[in-house]
Amino acid sequence: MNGILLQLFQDTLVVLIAPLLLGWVNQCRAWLQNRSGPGVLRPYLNMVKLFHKDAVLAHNASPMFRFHPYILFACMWLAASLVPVIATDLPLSPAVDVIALVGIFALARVFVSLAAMDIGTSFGTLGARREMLVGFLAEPALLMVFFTAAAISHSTSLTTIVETLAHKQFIIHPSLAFAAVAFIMVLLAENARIPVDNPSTHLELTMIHEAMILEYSARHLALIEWASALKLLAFTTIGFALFMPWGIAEAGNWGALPLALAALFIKLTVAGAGLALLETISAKMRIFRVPEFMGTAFLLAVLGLLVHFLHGN
Amino acid sequence: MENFSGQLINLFAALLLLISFGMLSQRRVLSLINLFALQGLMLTISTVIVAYSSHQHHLYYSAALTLVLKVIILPWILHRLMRKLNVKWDIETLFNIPTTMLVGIALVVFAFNLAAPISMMGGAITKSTLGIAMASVLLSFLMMITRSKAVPQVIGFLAMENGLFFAATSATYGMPMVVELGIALDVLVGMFILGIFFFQIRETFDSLDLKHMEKLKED
Amino acid sequence: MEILWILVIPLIGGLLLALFGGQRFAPELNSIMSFGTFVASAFLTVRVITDGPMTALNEQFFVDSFNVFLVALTAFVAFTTSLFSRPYMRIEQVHGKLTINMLRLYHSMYQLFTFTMLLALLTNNLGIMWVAMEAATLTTVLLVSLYRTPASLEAAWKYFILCGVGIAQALFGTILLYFAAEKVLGAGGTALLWTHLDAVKTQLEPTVLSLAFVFLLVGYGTKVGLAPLHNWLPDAHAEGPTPVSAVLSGLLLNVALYAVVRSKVLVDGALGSHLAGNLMMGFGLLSVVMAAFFLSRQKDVKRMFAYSSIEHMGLMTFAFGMGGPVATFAGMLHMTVHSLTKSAIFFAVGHATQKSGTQLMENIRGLITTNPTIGWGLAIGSLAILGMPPFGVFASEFLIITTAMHAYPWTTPFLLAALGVAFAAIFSRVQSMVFGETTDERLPHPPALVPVFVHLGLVLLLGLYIPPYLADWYRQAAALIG
Amino acid sequence: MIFASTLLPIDVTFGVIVYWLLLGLAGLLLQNTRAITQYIFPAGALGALILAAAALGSLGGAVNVAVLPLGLPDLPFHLRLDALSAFFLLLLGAASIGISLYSAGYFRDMPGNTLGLLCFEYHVFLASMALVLMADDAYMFMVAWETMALSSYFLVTTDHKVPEIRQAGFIYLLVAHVGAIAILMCFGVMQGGHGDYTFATMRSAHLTEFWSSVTFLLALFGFGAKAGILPLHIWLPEAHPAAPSPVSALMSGIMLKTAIYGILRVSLDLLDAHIWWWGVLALTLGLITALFGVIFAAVQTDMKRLLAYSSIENIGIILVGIGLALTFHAFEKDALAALALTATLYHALNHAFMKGLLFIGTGSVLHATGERNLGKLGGLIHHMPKLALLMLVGALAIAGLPPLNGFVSEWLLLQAFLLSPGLPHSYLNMLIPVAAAALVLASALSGYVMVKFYGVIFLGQPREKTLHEAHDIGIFERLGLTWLALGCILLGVFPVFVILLIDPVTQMLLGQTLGSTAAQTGWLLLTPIQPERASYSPLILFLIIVVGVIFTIFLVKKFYHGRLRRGPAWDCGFPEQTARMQDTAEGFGQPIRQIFEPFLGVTRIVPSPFDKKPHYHGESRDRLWNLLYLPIARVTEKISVMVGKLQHGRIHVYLLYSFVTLLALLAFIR
Repeated sequence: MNGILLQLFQDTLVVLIAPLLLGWVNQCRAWLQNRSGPGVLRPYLNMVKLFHKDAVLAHNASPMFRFHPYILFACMWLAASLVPVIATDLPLSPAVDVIALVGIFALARVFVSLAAMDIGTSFGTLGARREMLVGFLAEPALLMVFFTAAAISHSTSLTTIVETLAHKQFIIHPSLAFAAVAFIMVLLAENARIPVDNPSTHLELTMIHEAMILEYSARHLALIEWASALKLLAFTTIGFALFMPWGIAEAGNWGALPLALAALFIKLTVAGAGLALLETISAKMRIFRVPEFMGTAFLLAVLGLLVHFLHGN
Repeated sequence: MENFSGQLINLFAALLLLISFGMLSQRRVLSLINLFALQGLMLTISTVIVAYSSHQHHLYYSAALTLVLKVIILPWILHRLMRKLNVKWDIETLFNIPTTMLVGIALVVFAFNLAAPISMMGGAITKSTLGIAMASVLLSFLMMITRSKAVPQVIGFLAMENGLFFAATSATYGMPMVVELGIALDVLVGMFILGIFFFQIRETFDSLDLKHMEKLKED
Repeated sequence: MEILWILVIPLIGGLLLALFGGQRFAPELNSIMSFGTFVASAFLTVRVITDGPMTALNEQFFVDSFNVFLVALTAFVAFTTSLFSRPYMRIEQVHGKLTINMLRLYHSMYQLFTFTMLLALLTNNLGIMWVAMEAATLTTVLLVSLYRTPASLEAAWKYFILCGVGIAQALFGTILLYFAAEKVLGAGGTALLWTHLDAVKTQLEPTVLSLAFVFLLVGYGTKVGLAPLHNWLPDAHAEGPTPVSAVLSGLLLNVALYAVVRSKVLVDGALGSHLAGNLMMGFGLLSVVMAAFFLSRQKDVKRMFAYSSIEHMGLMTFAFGMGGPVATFAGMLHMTVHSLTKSAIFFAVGHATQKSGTQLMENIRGLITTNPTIGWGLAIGSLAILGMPPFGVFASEFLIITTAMHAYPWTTPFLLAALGVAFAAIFSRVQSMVFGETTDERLPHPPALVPVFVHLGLVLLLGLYIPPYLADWYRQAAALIG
Repeated sequence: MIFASTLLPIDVTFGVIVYWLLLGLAGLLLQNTRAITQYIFPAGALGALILAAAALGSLGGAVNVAVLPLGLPDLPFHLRLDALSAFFLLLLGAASIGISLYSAGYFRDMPGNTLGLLCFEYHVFLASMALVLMADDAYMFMVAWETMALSSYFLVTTDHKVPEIRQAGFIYLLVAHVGAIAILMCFGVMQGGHGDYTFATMRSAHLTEFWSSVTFLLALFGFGAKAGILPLHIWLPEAHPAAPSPVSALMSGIMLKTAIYGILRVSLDLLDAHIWWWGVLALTLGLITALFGVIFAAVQTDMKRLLAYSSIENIGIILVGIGLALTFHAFEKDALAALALTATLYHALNHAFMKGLLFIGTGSVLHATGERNLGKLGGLIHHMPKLALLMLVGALAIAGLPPLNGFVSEWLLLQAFLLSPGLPHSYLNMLIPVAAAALVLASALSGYVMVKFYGVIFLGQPREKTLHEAHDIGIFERLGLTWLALGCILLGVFPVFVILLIDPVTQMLLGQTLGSTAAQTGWLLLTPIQPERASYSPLILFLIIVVGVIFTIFLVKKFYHGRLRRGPAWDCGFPEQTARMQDTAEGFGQPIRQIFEPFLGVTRIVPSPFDKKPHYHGESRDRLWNLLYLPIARVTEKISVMVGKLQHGRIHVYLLYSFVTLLALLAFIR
């Protein structure tokens, strides 16, 4: 019962704070670039605006195109609500382990790309192609990162991983270092961040994610924006769960919840700032450098796993 | 008496072998035929001696058969063919007779070695004959290989039959009569067919040279 | 009694056809005579099944389960081939390839050829067997040279000389055998009788017999078409009339192999070693491999299937060489199915070549569209001969290969390679002959393909179900041969 | 037939086989298009249904055997229906229901005589596959095996007037035949001698380690040739596209699995020795095959070739599973082996459904548009919505996305990998994570491939004007496709039941089962080992997503005014959009081609800037063709030239041969 309550709480929580994180990152970036910035709440305002506009669909848009935003949103929401953000006893988490989580991201990605190809514009297909290009390398890398953690905790269920890493006696896992680097690279790529993608331009040479959603407007666009905010949140919280799981409340430990909540906000603030910093100091790379970038991430992750086995036996 | 006839047989055997060598080196077709007839005669005589010394009466028949077939009929047919095809005087070029001879001698040695253990167990008169028979068979074989024209090749073939007959008579006192008759019949029919062939080959290739018959091959 | 009939009917047939061979009814007469022979052989078969092995005419003739099935097979294929040759030779005549006299020669020689083969199979006297083999050569020489074309003459000449010489070696082998035998059985007629020899084979002098076997193997092996003695075979098959190719491939080679196997039995008995078997295995393997590589560069369809015959004879020789109940069984089964299939293929090929007027394979296309029966006949026949189940050839190859893998593993890579190459070679060509587009029109007259499908039907049957009595023959024969 | 008085499952299955043969004959005799499509193919589907039901019933039941009075004298045909055969029979039946139904619609306008023949071959093909699965002696097995190859060859060459198709058929049958000889030899090693070829004796034959390995390698070669394992895959991308689509579906979906069946039968059932490097070999081969297949699939432009390469990939994944199972089994970790084997069989079953669905789907596309080239398709979702929906299921499933079936098997396989540490070999422990990584890479790439496949065919603007006439599928096609799509969904959503189905097989082969643990927390949650270690519930996942979508829609409907306008595509304001501006298949595959250029022999024709009619052409060819097959062909050619020289034409030379042979033999025996 409590579990279910907690689950519902987390669901609403993630949906609500996701745009905030996005706004915070953008704000930090603006500050780092000596701009005053749009303010932390800008994403909310954007969505409100979009929800008041009329939706425009291309003539040859198929049902696929119309349904995709909802599917995307649902997937990302599910993903974000599965990660143990503040507590580990989530009734849903047994249903979906880390592999399935990666599967959900993949599902979302495939739908994004398909929807992008639906109108049949040059930009749409271009975006879809690039998205899949990034994805087919990011996905295994992410999975390998998870495998490293799973190999440490002998489990692929995220909650168990968190419990092992957070609450067993503290050990330094060199493998996790590799995994962490790889994970950050994946995070940048998956969330269309510099150096892989630049969310703030519509420049043909560079854009990936934006190219795919060019044709969307109003409510659909709003949902997509929201979904990507959720995705960012999900990835950040996954990062916390794997590499700094401290403060997450154990099952049934209600007293720890406020503490965990506070911990979460602190972590998010730091992480957002860090992300912004990363984006500022690194430059956007050519699209054909991206495979090398992702390949490096993939190799690092595999290396992490190998290192673990090396020490494990 | 026994060993005397044995020596006689050996003598004729030696002659037989000698004749095979002669055929091996003979250029002129006509003399080749004569040599063949002569070989047949040697065969006949040796057969008669074997028959006499071993009291195998049916060998007289086979001797007669040999006489009729190999000394009279076949040479006669060949002579007529020669005339009809007027290749009577034609001479064929053999490659390097000395080499052929050397190979022939090597063959004889080989044959004798092969036959030696068998000759040991053979009867009194078959001491060396089997080896000689084998040798002459191989020599005829060699002759067929070296001949470039149709007729001499056939003569080589017939000479081989001589060698076989000699083996049959001298080594084993002759095959059963029915078999010998059958063999003789085959040889005769074969000869006729060959005769027909000569004419057909002649009219198709207007020559009996075998180098015209090298069309069928893998290319 | 039946034995007499089996021999007399074709003999009379030969004489009659020598007289009337040119008449309009000659082909029918030919078929009738062959049919008579077949009936007689059928009676003989039944008799042997009921009473078991027997000898006749004071032991001059001898029938056991080994040669009786060959007799039946020979008579049967000779009969179906005569059925096939009836329309085929007519068309050849219409095309002006044959004169009346040639036709007369053809028919009478056909009967005599049958006679000689049956004689070679039935006689108990190894000498007579030799005589019959030689006679078979003579008759077929005339058949091969039937068309009188330069090519056919050349083929016939090579055939005559090579086989004549080979056979001469066989005679020498027979003489040596007799030489060894009379030491045991005494001089006179009985010393060449197979039954007697078989009885005393253990006492025969080993050195002589090993010597004799070499001569016999080289001699009869030439006629079997074992590499490297095979050179006459493709020429003779390609240049002779197609029915003759069919009987050469289907029957004569079998008879020659029969002779080899008979002598192997004696030699094995005398030597008590596996020498003969090893020699045969070597020759068989060599033939299979060489034939496979010859196959892959053929242009002439009949030549190609001639090489495939070499390959299969090699396989049989290999099987008999291995010995043992399974392999020998497989060898005999392979004899049967190969004769049936190969003759069927030659029937189909005959019509195909007649239709498109050439034996060159690149000029034969799209048989299935122009003439489905020929096309399917050729396609199915080729697949059968290539060892595709559920046809009988596969059954025997299955037994041979598995036994080889079990007993002589080192041979199997060669077999694998050879069979693969042969498959690629034959199938690629047959496929392009059977399938594809074509310009030439349908055959004006209906082809006589009943024999083809009868044969293939039998082969199919043998692949799925071997009748018990047939299996029993094979088993008894395998026991005889060991 | 020696059958028990009561009707055993084996009677039913064998009855179905006979029934199929009769149907085929009926079709051959009728030669009437309407009758064949309306009655015979649906009847065949009915047979398939019965077969599947019987197999399902016999799974986990007693082994039953039968002996037919056919075959070789000492070797009548032995039939056996045990768990392994039952499972694959189930696969065969279940998948062919859909395909046969589909065929009933697909062939509706084929001329009667051709169709009669095709119907015959089709049903013989089905029957022979079933016989392969039921055979219990080497001869029966080989007969069925080669009949399968032969019938499928004739099916492939149905349109024999096209030279490429003839070529494809030839290569296919050649490879199949060579493989078959290898299998024959493998049985030859295992046989008891004296013509005893029953599998029973082979089980009891205890071979030395060396001979067991020889057997295993021969089996891997022979069955690998049929399954399309590298480097014997060469025929597959040629033959599958050449065949009519339902046949491609049968070959890809089912026939390849008979090869898998053969490998399992030999390596886990007939052979009793187990050596660890077998598994490693299979694992490595599998990974190479999987990556190769998916990379080539990504650069294909012909939709059926693309699917064929994707089949190669999936066979690779299945082989990886087998390899893992063998390795574990060799180290007596049978619980893990059971997990890996379950994943393998599960994936085989899934692939039968997914690939069957996709192949017949391409058939409908082909039927409607007459196009196989992706570059000329597009936008079909507007003209063939039903097909598009059903194909979407297949595409998502084969891309390995939750909650569909493709994901479950890969999930299980990855679990097996994750649990593998603790093998006595440290090298293996190093190898395994790398292998897992490669596997994951392959499955991620398959997502790329499927987006390309589906997006280019169904989405975007039609690339050709003719596509506007494309008509949607008829009732029979819809039935067939729906059946298979349904299979994909159900297999994906109820994994526990499927695993319970597979249990008897693992029980038989390894003496271990997964079901007891998998179902320990009820059918809703799939837990291969313990709940806290790993668990997955596709149903819940599915429901959550659905609920999420509905909830979102509801909210949006509630708070949004819902005004909607249609307009031209914006595309950054670029005015005239044409269909030519969207990616072609080449365009979409271009990044992959760029990244993996070393592996694929790429030939490009790039226009110069001054071309009047610039034309770009890029083609990726299989390097192995040049590296392996052509050399073999050349060597054969060389040898045959040399051998041909022997046939010199001069009679003297021939005489010399005989002479030398004679002398040599004389010298030899001397």
